Amino acid sequence: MESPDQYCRYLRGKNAYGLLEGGDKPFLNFDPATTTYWCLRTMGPVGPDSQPVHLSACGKEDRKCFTMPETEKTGE
Amino acid sequence: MNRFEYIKAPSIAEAIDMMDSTVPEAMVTKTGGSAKVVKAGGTDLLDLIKEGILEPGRLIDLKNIPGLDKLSYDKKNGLQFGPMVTIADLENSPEVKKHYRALYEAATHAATPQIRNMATMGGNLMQRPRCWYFRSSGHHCRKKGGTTCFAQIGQNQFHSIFLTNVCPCVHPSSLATALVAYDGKVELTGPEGKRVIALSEFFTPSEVNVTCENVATNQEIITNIMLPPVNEGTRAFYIKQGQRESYDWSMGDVAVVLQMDGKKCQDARIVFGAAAPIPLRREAAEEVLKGKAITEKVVVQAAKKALEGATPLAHNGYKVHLFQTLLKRTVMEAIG
Amino acid sequence: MANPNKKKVVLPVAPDTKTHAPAKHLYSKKVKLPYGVPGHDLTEMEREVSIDEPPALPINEKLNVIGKRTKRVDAIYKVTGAAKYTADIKLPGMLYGKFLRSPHPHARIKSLDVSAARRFPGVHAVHVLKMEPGGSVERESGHDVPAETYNLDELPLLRYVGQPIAAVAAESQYIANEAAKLIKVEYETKPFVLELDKARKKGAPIVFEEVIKDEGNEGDVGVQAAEEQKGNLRGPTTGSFLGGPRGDVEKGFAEADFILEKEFRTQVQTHCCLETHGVVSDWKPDMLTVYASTQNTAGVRDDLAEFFGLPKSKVRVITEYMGGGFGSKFGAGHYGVMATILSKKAGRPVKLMLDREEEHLVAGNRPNSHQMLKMGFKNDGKIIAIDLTSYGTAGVGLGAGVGRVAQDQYECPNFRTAQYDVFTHAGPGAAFRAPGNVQGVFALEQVIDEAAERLGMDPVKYRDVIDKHEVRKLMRMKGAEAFGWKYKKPGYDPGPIKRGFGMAQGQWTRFINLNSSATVRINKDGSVEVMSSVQDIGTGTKTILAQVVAEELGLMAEDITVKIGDTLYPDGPGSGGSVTAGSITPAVRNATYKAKMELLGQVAGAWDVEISDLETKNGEVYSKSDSSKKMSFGEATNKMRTNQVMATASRPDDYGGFEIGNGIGYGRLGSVQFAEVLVDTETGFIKVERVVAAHSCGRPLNPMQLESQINGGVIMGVGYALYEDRILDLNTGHMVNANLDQYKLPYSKEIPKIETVLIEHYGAFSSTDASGIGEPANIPTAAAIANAVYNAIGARLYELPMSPQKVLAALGVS
Amino acid sequence: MKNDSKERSPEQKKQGVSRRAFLRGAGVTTAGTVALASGMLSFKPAEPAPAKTAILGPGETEVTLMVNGQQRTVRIEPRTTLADALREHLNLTGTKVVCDRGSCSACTVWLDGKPVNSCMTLAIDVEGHEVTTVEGLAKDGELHPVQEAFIEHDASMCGFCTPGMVMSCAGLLARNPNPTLNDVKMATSGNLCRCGTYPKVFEATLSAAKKMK
Repeated sequence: MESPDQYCRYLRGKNAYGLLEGGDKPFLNFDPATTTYWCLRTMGPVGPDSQPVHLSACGKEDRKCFTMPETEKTGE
Repeated sequence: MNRFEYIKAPSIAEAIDMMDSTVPEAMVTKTGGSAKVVKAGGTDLLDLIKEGILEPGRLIDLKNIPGLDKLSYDKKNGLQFGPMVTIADLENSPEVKKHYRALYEAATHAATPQIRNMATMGGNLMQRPRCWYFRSSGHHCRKKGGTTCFAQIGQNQFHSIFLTNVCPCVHPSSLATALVAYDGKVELTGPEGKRVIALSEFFTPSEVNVTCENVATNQEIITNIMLPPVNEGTRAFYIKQGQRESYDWSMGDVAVVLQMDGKKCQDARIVFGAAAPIPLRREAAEEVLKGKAITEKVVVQAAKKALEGATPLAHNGYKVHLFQTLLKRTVMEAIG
Repeated sequence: MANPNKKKVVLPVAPDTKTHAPAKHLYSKKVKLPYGVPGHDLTEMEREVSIDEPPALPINEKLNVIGKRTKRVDAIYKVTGAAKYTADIKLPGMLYGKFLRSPHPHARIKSLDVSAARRFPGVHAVHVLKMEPGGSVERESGHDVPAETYNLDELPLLRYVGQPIAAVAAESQYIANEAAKLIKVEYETKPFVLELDKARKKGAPIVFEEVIKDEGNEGDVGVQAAEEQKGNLRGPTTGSFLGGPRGDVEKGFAEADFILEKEFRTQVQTHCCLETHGVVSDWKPDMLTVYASTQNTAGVRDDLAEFFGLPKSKVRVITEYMGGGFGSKFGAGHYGVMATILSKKAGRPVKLMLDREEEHLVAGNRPNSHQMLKMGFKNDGKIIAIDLTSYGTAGVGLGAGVGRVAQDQYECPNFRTAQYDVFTHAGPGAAFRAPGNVQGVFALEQVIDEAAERLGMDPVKYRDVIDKHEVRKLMRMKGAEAFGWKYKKPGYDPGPIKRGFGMAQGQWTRFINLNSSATVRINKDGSVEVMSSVQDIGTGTKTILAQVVAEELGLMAEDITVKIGDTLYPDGPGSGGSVTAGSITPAVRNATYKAKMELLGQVAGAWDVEISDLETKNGEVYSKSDSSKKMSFGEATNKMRTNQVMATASRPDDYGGFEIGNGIGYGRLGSVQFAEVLVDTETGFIKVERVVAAHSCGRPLNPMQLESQINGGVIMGVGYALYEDRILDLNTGHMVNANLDQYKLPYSKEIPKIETVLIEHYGAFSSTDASGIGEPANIPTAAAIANAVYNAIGARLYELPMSPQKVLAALGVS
Repeated sequence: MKNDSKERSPEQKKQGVSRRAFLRGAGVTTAGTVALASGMLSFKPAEPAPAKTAILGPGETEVTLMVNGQQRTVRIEPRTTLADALREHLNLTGTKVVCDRGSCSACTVWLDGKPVNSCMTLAIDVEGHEVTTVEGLAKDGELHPVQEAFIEHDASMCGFCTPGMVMSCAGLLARNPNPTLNDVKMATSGNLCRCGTYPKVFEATLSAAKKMK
């Protein structure tokens, strides 16, 4: 399962394992093998398009419910 | 939990007058909050109500009726106790511990210390099976008046290996295993008066009545439980095997009461719990022991015999082996 | 928590495997920190750190509070019943919520009618979950707004028993429960599949139908698309953050002197938190306040803020006490969002706690696994190739991988894995205390045990050959000593009840969360507070924070007031993945140090000495050069110009940068456990008599609490090994043991005698150099028991739980 | 829910006197201070209970409980469990409900000194009996030795099972001042702890027993 370059704004994973590394190179611990995912819009493991939520599935812009991360919001 | 009315019965006679249903009946025919049922310790009753499978209209509480919580023992008449005697009362009775070892062992291994303080013996004998389909409001099984037995075709690792045709639940009372082994009797009081029947007759197999585990009618209350006296030659023991040693239901339990004349076994009563929908006497195995000196070899023979006719289900074949071991160990422990 | 909406975040497909260079600091200093294990190989490590960092802490022996057995600061509230959990919260006007959940494992809703529930006396709000539950909802208190209508195609397909459909809020829990039942639903049931083996076969009912990728192409999807989706199979995952495949596995097997190829199965385990998942949500126009039973207050706040479109500043989440999470209590949850929607609709606070059955069905579980592990060995014991194929199901969710330990626990040049997720019509899995590793170790460590036997080696000594982890070697040594380990041949015990000994080991990556901050406030009256949103989930976070502050200020732990579990305070880490101690304690120490410096600056001014001449110890502030200059801590704070001094600090990057990559598993959180069991070969029952658990977690902060957590890990492992099992009825899709009566957990008599061996191990990583213990304590237990069972009976059990049925079957008895 | 006439059962109507009417007629404002109709024994009734039996519920009815040495009057439906009465009506939330079926003993309180499951006990059933909750264990500001020992030996983690554990262990020491490890295990054999505090619970209880001597 390949990870996309960019993932949906509403994808959440249990990344409580935390950041493996800090500084200017954050590594988000989204281990595709063992971590569970949920969609913030449905609060469950199934997206609003009735498809499963996963790191490998929630990055594709051709998924109907995909939402771009808000890049402007923070002005960064 | 549905809403219900509540009344404290002042006497047995009035309680009988007030009640119109047994719990099993209330679960099959008197649904929708119309049944008036009696309540003793309430531990099983509340469980059924919380699961939503029993919706009583009124609980008639027996707790305030004086005299139902007495326990007495004498050499001539044996042990007698009222229906409101708790499991803890049996556990704490020096007479039970001294004279009725199998019952004592059954009492100390039942449920949790908290439940033993609450659960009464009347309620214990009347409690409903723990079959997880029966206990689930999502499964309308035969015991609740439905037409399907979900256990026969489903998850049955803790179910019975005998009398499995109609409903393979196991009787939940592990104390009953010991009481039947002691040839105990119950006194039932109804509008017509009292009747005394052997506990071995009290429990009814599913083949006879799938919706109810005993013969008590809708206006009968257990008012006394009696065990015959024991003597020097009586040897008894009880072993329960749960998946856990702490609080757990029985996967198999065995009570043995032997009448010994020196090394020779004159009479034997062997009862299996959690093997069938009723506490199950194993007469054929008893016959093997009778008249013989009890050796390991004889006991192994009896154990084999005891399991003849077993019809295990898809997931509980292990019980056949388990019961053989338990029977062997219980007999050996009984004769010391 | 990482917040993906901040900016575009690029995920590395395979993370950098190099060790990163130390962070650069504008002003830095060099400090020498303890490094290694006291009494074994303790030395010093010089690190360049920020000028703001406090001085190096010496080893525990030289400290007063840290490393000492310290009573839990909140124990008194727990033993007296005064501690208030989310389940205990009662707000004025509070309503009680209840869900209506799917009774079917796979169904479409044909019709839905909530009118009877809305009309039911005492009901204040009803909400139906649409595929996408809306954040803005009309107020319906008093039912003066028209009933919402539900377009059937807006309602989600039901895919597991327990899936939420709708919920009500009413004046009492009884009313809510009754009202929820009054919601009328007609279902069109569909075929379903529950078993891993069946779900991955062709022709099985499909949990997720094909995706319609291109709207213009809708008429054309069908067979082809479904094939692409591979039915219920997803994957395979071939790597993890530890890297991808390496070497040439086929070549490795060709070079092997012997190959062991075994199949293992593990069951679904449910978390069984004593306090169920739930919240009390209080929607007010100016602030949303949520009491949550969560492992991550900041995460719940972030979720709710995003969901309801609120600024984070308008959401406050509080977790004063919480009754267990074990990995399952992250995020706001469907219950958190539902309670908030209901509160918004009703205009009153709403309490929505799951009941025990719901807790089993929908609050998460440890996915099961079917692992095919093939390992090639050389005659000197070296592992030459590992190939792991695994399947696992997290129900309608994903995340059933198990491969991290096989990938990384032992040195092996050739490694390959394919891990598949399999969808079934069951409740979603969730992270559960060392997710993946517990399952993986059950397989890996049994194969290692078999290899040792094949090689004629003591399994402890064999691991010395193949395990590069230095500290784990020490754990094996000390653990074996405490256990009285003496290897005996399997099945040596002649009686029907056989004794056996076994051991296994595991590992957990040392994670930290840099988004961990705390504020320390010193008041004029001498009282001291530490504040962070980090929560204490029972591990003892409050106490270790008090210890760290107390050590720095020369006070005692009980002198410190710990205010945590509230997002009013600086963000703390979520408590999961064993990150908490390693993440928040350096932040707390640094904040304390900063505040202390401010305090000492004022004292130094009054005494006219240098700050560096002042020390705080034993409740006093004194001058190191002039013994006449001495005052109590309270006298010193009384000299402050302001009523309080206060400082906030965040977790800096690890001193020396963070290690990552293949070497990561050789990091610090190894665990080695030894088990002694009795197996009754005539009944099949196993009793675990004794466990020795040898662990390291960096600098131990509070050995007493560490023992407790290790006990907990072992006991949870005993449950996993012998008893716990989610049992689904294959005909109805219901979990038949969704209670604490038939879902069997260890109770008092199942508890082995547990002995803990703690290795104090310094890595010079941070100002406290502490790490967590939650995960590692749980990882090797089931494998150690399995190896001990094999040692007892000479027959191996490849499937969990090791029930009497399976033992008898392994013995060939029944 | 009001105990109004709509909810009166036919029997109540027949009897012609609902509990409320009785109260009004008697001109008393607080229940529990007078001995009411039989079956609703107040504490230490001045006279033997009258023979007539009252049907209570299904709506709310006044029940007087003796909790931690104090008389507390609550308005509850008969279906209300003791655990609910304590937690929801008396704000004694130390008693926890975990399994709600008597399988975990988190809700343990003492009824006349004996540990019982308050989740499987109807509140209305314990009128006339003494209830002790974890909040009532400390006396005169002094913790019970078991509570002290739990703190000393770190016998609580998340703390949710702790009140039940404390009540089980203190209950054991009340009836057996010289317990063995096995006795402690027996006494807690119905108490579930998911965090795994058992070893420390055993240790603490044995230590408390020693100190109590």
